[in-house]
Amino acid sequence: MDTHLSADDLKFRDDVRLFFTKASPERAQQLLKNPSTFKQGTLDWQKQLYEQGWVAPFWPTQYGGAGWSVTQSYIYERERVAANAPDVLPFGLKMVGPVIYTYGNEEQKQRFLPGILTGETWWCQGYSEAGSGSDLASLKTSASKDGDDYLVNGTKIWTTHAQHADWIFCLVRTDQSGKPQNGISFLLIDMKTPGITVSPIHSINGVHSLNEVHFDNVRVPQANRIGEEGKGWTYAKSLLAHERTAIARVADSMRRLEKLRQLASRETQGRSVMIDDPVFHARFTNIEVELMALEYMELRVLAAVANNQNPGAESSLMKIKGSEIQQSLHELTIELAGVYGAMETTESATAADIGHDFGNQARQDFMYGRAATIYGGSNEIQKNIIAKHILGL
Amino acid sequence: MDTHLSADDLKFRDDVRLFFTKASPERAQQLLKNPSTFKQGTLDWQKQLYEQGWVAPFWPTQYGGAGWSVTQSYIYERERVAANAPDVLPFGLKMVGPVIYTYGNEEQKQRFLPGILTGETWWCQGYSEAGSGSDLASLKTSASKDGDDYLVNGTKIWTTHAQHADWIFCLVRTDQSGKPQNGISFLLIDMKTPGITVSPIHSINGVHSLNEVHFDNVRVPQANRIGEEGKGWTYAKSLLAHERTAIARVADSMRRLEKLRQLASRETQGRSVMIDDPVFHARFTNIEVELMALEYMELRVLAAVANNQNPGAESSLMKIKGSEIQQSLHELTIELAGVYGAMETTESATAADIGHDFGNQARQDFMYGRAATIYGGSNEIQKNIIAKHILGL
Amino acid sequence: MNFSLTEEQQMLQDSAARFIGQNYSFERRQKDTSLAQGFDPELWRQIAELGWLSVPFSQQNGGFDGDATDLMVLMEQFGKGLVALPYLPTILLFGRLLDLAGINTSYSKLLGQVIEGNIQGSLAFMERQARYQLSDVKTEAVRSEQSFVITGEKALVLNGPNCDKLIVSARTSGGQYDEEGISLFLVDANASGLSRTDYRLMDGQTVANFYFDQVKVPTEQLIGQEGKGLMLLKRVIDQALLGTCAEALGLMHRLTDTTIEYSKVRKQFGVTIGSFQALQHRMVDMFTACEQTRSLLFRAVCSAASMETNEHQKNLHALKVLTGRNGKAVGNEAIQLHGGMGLTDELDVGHGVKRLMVINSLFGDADFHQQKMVIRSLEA
Amino acid sequence: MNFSLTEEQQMLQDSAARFIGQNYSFERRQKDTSLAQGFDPELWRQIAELGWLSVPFSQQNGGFDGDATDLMVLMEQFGKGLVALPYLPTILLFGRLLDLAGINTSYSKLLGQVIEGNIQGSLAFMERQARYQLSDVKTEAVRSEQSFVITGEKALVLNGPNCDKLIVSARTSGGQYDEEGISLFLVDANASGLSRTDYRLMDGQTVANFYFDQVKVPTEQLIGQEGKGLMLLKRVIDQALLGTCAEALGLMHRLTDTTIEYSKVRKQFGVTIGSFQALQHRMVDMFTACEQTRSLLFRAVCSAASMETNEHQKNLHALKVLTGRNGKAVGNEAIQLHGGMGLTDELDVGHGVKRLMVINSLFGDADFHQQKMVIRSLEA
Repeated sequence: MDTHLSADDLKFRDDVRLFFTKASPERAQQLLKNPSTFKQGTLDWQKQLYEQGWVAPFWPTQYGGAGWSVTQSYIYERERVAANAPDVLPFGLKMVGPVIYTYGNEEQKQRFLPGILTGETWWCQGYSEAGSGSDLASLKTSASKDGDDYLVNGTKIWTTHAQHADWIFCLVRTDQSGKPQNGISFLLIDMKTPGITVSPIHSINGVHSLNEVHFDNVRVPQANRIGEEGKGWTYAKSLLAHERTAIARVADSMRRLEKLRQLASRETQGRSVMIDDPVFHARFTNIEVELMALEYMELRVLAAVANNQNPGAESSLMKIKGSEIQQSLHELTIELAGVYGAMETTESATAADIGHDFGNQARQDFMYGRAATIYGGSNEIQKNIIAKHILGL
Repeated sequence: MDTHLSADDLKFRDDVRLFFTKASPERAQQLLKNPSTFKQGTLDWQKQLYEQGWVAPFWPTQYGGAGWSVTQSYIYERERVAANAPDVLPFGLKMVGPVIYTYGNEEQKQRFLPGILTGETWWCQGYSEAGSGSDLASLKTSASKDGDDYLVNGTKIWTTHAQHADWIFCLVRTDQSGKPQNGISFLLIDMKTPGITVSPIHSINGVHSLNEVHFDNVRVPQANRIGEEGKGWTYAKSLLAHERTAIARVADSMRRLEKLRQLASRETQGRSVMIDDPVFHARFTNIEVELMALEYMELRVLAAVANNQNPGAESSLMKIKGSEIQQSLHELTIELAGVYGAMETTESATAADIGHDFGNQARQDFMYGRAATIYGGSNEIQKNIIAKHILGL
Repeated sequence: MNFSLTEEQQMLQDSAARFIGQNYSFERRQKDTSLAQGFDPELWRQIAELGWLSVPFSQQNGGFDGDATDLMVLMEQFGKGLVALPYLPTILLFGRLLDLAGINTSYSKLLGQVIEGNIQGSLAFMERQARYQLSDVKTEAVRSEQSFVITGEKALVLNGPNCDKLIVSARTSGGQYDEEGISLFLVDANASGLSRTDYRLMDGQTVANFYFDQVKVPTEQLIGQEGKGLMLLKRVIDQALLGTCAEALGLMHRLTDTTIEYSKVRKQFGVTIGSFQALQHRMVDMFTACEQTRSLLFRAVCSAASMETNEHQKNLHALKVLTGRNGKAVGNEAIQLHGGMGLTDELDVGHGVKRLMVINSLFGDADFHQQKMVIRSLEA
Repeated sequence: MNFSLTEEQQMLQDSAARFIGQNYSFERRQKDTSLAQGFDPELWRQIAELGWLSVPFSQQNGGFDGDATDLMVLMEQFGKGLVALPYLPTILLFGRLLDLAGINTSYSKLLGQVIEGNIQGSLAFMERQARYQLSDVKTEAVRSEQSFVITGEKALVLNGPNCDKLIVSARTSGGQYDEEGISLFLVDANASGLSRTDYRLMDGQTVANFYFDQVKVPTEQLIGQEGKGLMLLKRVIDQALLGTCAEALGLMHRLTDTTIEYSKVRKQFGVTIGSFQALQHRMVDMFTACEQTRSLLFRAVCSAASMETNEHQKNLHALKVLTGRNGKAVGNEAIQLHGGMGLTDELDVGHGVKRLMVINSLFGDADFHQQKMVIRSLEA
């Protein structure tokens, strides 16, 4: 039992490190922070990765993947986060891409995969609906046959970056009868199609990244349906386990923990600094211990995957712990900021003007982070899954 | 809004204090600690209270109660605990007594109440059964009519001090048909009746106070039934709210907290003592804060009772918080004792021999204290009650 | 032993509940907080007419002479109504400090205008490095002839952008951390040498950092004794703390009730989510958190008559600890049980949570007060 | 990166699981712990024949040269089986200390007997006032000619009543709290001047307080360097800590599985209690606690090869913290979900909980190791 890296892996790690130092991720992060430059920053960064051949390493090589081992993917992810380099947007590369190359036909692969890799096509996800949150299968957006097309009607919600998107992949109901899961199909829809309107949802952290997408008799060629009609649920579900493991965001939390340690070593309390406050430090190590465990929980899952075992319900466990840890980090950070944790910066009152350089970010992270225990299947749902599928209750 | 005591109340408090200083409760506590002298100690102590007229102050005056106000009862309880004086056993004085004078007939009152007050009759409670814990109404012990008698068959469990008892009050099933609650009757049974056998249950703290009581065709005169047949459930239930409020044991926890503070001020850790350990003290104050709140929660309930309002579901809340606080006190105390918290004293190895004067007690309290969240309606049941009756869920 | 309200208090509660219920919907809050001031001055005038601005002030200053219970009653309704008004900065901090500073005709005149709702005030007591320590003051006031000259920066001044006058804590002697040597000054918002940066807190209220560059203040605007300002400051903040905890309790109740109601209508898997036992038990925990906090609030209110006593101080610390912890728990659960909707700006839930978080950070958070409590008990 | 067992390790696990499953029912434990020694010497001889006593020892001393993984595998099975045997005191503490003390023919001979199961040993390292601090040693050893004279009291000596020989930590120089000046001595249980009080811990194992009244020990029974005993002691205890955490994990799994199984058969209100969602989620938490602890155990095992490194030390602290906290949580829930039955002596649940509590207090509890972790990170 060991976690040693082979000589090749070490070599690979050095290559990755070198790449990220050259890629100057700071600049990318700056562009991403600002809503007005967000899209450009995303595309620039993706371009760099694409040219390096690392934009979708986990894809099969014949479609442009890098053919990395599980360990290599793990190393890459660690180095990326350590370098504070942005992740790619998941919707094209991690969500619809794999669905297309796994379940799509030749023509669909030819048509859509290249644009996903280059970033030329910006994708968003149309799964959730107001009425169906945890109960996704109850979705109502309908697609009724009309000649060679479908007519799509309904409203999708929580659609991230829909305002930038060229295409949306949707779960729609093509059959009202029978078990809800069985009547669902997987459609690719051009956002420029008449009848689509996007309306923003403003989050409590003051940021606009979520949207509602309304479909009013939107005409979609049946050729844009992935696989069989009524099988959409199966296609979408096959990705969820991977998604949950990713949602744990272990490496990201490790970086945040270190950042928090630095901030607390600087934030004064009378003559001393907060990191020397025994109660604060106890709360800090509570998180650290949990994270040390989660780090190895992830390694165990990866090792299982490497041995071609399915992560399965363990991924639910990682999602629960990972999101809990993210939130306790946000909480401790905002509390470290004290009343400054409530401040909102503006052009006329920047962090520098106000004299506090992490309060505003801590507030945004805390608020946005509340979603971690909700999306990707709420933690309550994950517990139900574990109870049923692991504990047999 | 205030918690001032009237001059009369203050006078009353001094009287109570004086009584308890004279009554030398330490001696009583000594006798109660040792199983061989437990019964004698119980009876002696009850005799003292009886002679003072304080053995059942909460009873109606015509049956021997003291006619105290809610505030007086509260003051009495605080002073009793502050003096570390034992409480009376509840089974006769707090449980069956009230049932008898509320729902019993004249003859039953004449026959049973005096013995309860003097302690001449030792009562135990026959409610729970192996099959019916939280679901008490599902009890199976049956009483079938046979001439002027009932024939009782079945087994009661968790019967405290049954090995000392002269009489037992039981909930038995007199009707198998219909809603389970409706077929239950309230019987008083002489423990000397042929067909009754008592077998001990040994607890994980090594103490024997619980028993199983088996009934094999036990003949009980119908005259020993309280009130109507099939109404037993109602009679028993009318007491539960009061029981739950009592189970909170606020005053007792306050005394334990102070004791813990003293122990922690003495227990060394290197050059300092544990109470100066910031993390330990934080855990200590966590409990203290909760207890400060519970103390006023109790006052609020008492004030409500004083205004002839029914404590009702608030008592469930007190039961939950009270038992949680008891357990966190036990936990922190046993952890303060370190490895000594695991020690078991014997005649040949007393606390003095071993050199640790609270480890053994801490262990027993911790183990026995696990029951606090289980008996009197488990905390899970209390939460169901609140959800249903207060939150309307 | 008595926890029921007097007739007067009951009337105050009812009228507050009624007025807020009728005039202050969540949409109203959204509208008001979008205004430059972060609240609606018209509403301020209305509650002045209702007499609410006079509640905590002494009779000698034209106040209602309300006690801790009166304050609790009113503040809890502000919380329940999610009301955005500068009652804390202008009344409980600025006004009460003048009120407690002793008989002084000019203060009385000023307070008269405060009570009429014509003046907005602020108390500038926080500094960047001080975290929650009131005695950590770097801002200096140097005496020169008939005035003091103040230099330094005060941060997070509540209502700062709106205030006509502010009271500032500055050091007239001693070192940065000394409890002695802190003095309080009444300053005009437009005094020369005084500039500020305006911004908002997440609950929509406006705040400012004030920069004092050689601001001249006549000696008669020194409040109380020179160098003895901390004690007065502490007394004012102790009372404000009690009031804001009452507001926090109102917010916790609102969030709990909203969540329970939502769980009764929100359906998933064909049933209301309120029918799931795991969620039921968690809503019971929310309810318990409210009741527990109320109990401790009552406790602190009952000891408030004897403010300086060790007992009341301990009760206040405990109250802030529990309000902070329970407030966090209730807020997080309210969002979680509302799911994605709880994270949208259009629902009141998130706004209640943000206000609750601001309150819990003001005057020291739970951990801070727990440690104060520890120190106190070790001294005792 | 690899978390699977070698063939050898897999064999050890299987044979341990099989042997314990076939020979060690809960009734057997009840019978064994009721014996004077607190275990069955016959069973000890059997596992000696199985070679289990040799697992952690170096080849040069006739051991199996097992690594951290081997130890984990075996100890976890002891936990799952709720096995009452003095493996910790005799093998992991007494034996391993001799094993690590360096090449020494007399130690090798002694270890030979230990491995054959003919000798019981103890390590007397705790003192009444020391709480969890190994360096807090008052017992003194004074050199006189060719021997040391030991005076003082050692408390809570595991297996004390059964041991033929014990190793004691005593001070040969320095003050009570100094890390320097602690020496280790091999002492015969029947040495003159040595007396003891025997008692039991709640898990049924026997312990003793030893009183050293001028006990003469020949200088050749000084283990390692004079005054340098603490380092050796720490290394032995670090490894024992890892082993007992593996046992704790076994216990946690047993308690979790038992509870889940019970919830599937125990009926209330006409349905199994396992069908109540609130209880389901709590059993999920129990399961999560086990998996979390296993992950940290693996982490510590993977770093065990480089014992003295900061990384391994930190992993050990973290492991003890999490095992302590999760062990408590799992134990309490196991009892709670079993209801009254969980509190009876006749069910194994309470016994598992008690063993778990003993382990969690040994070598420092969760709070103690968390503070060690804090100190380490502040130094780093």
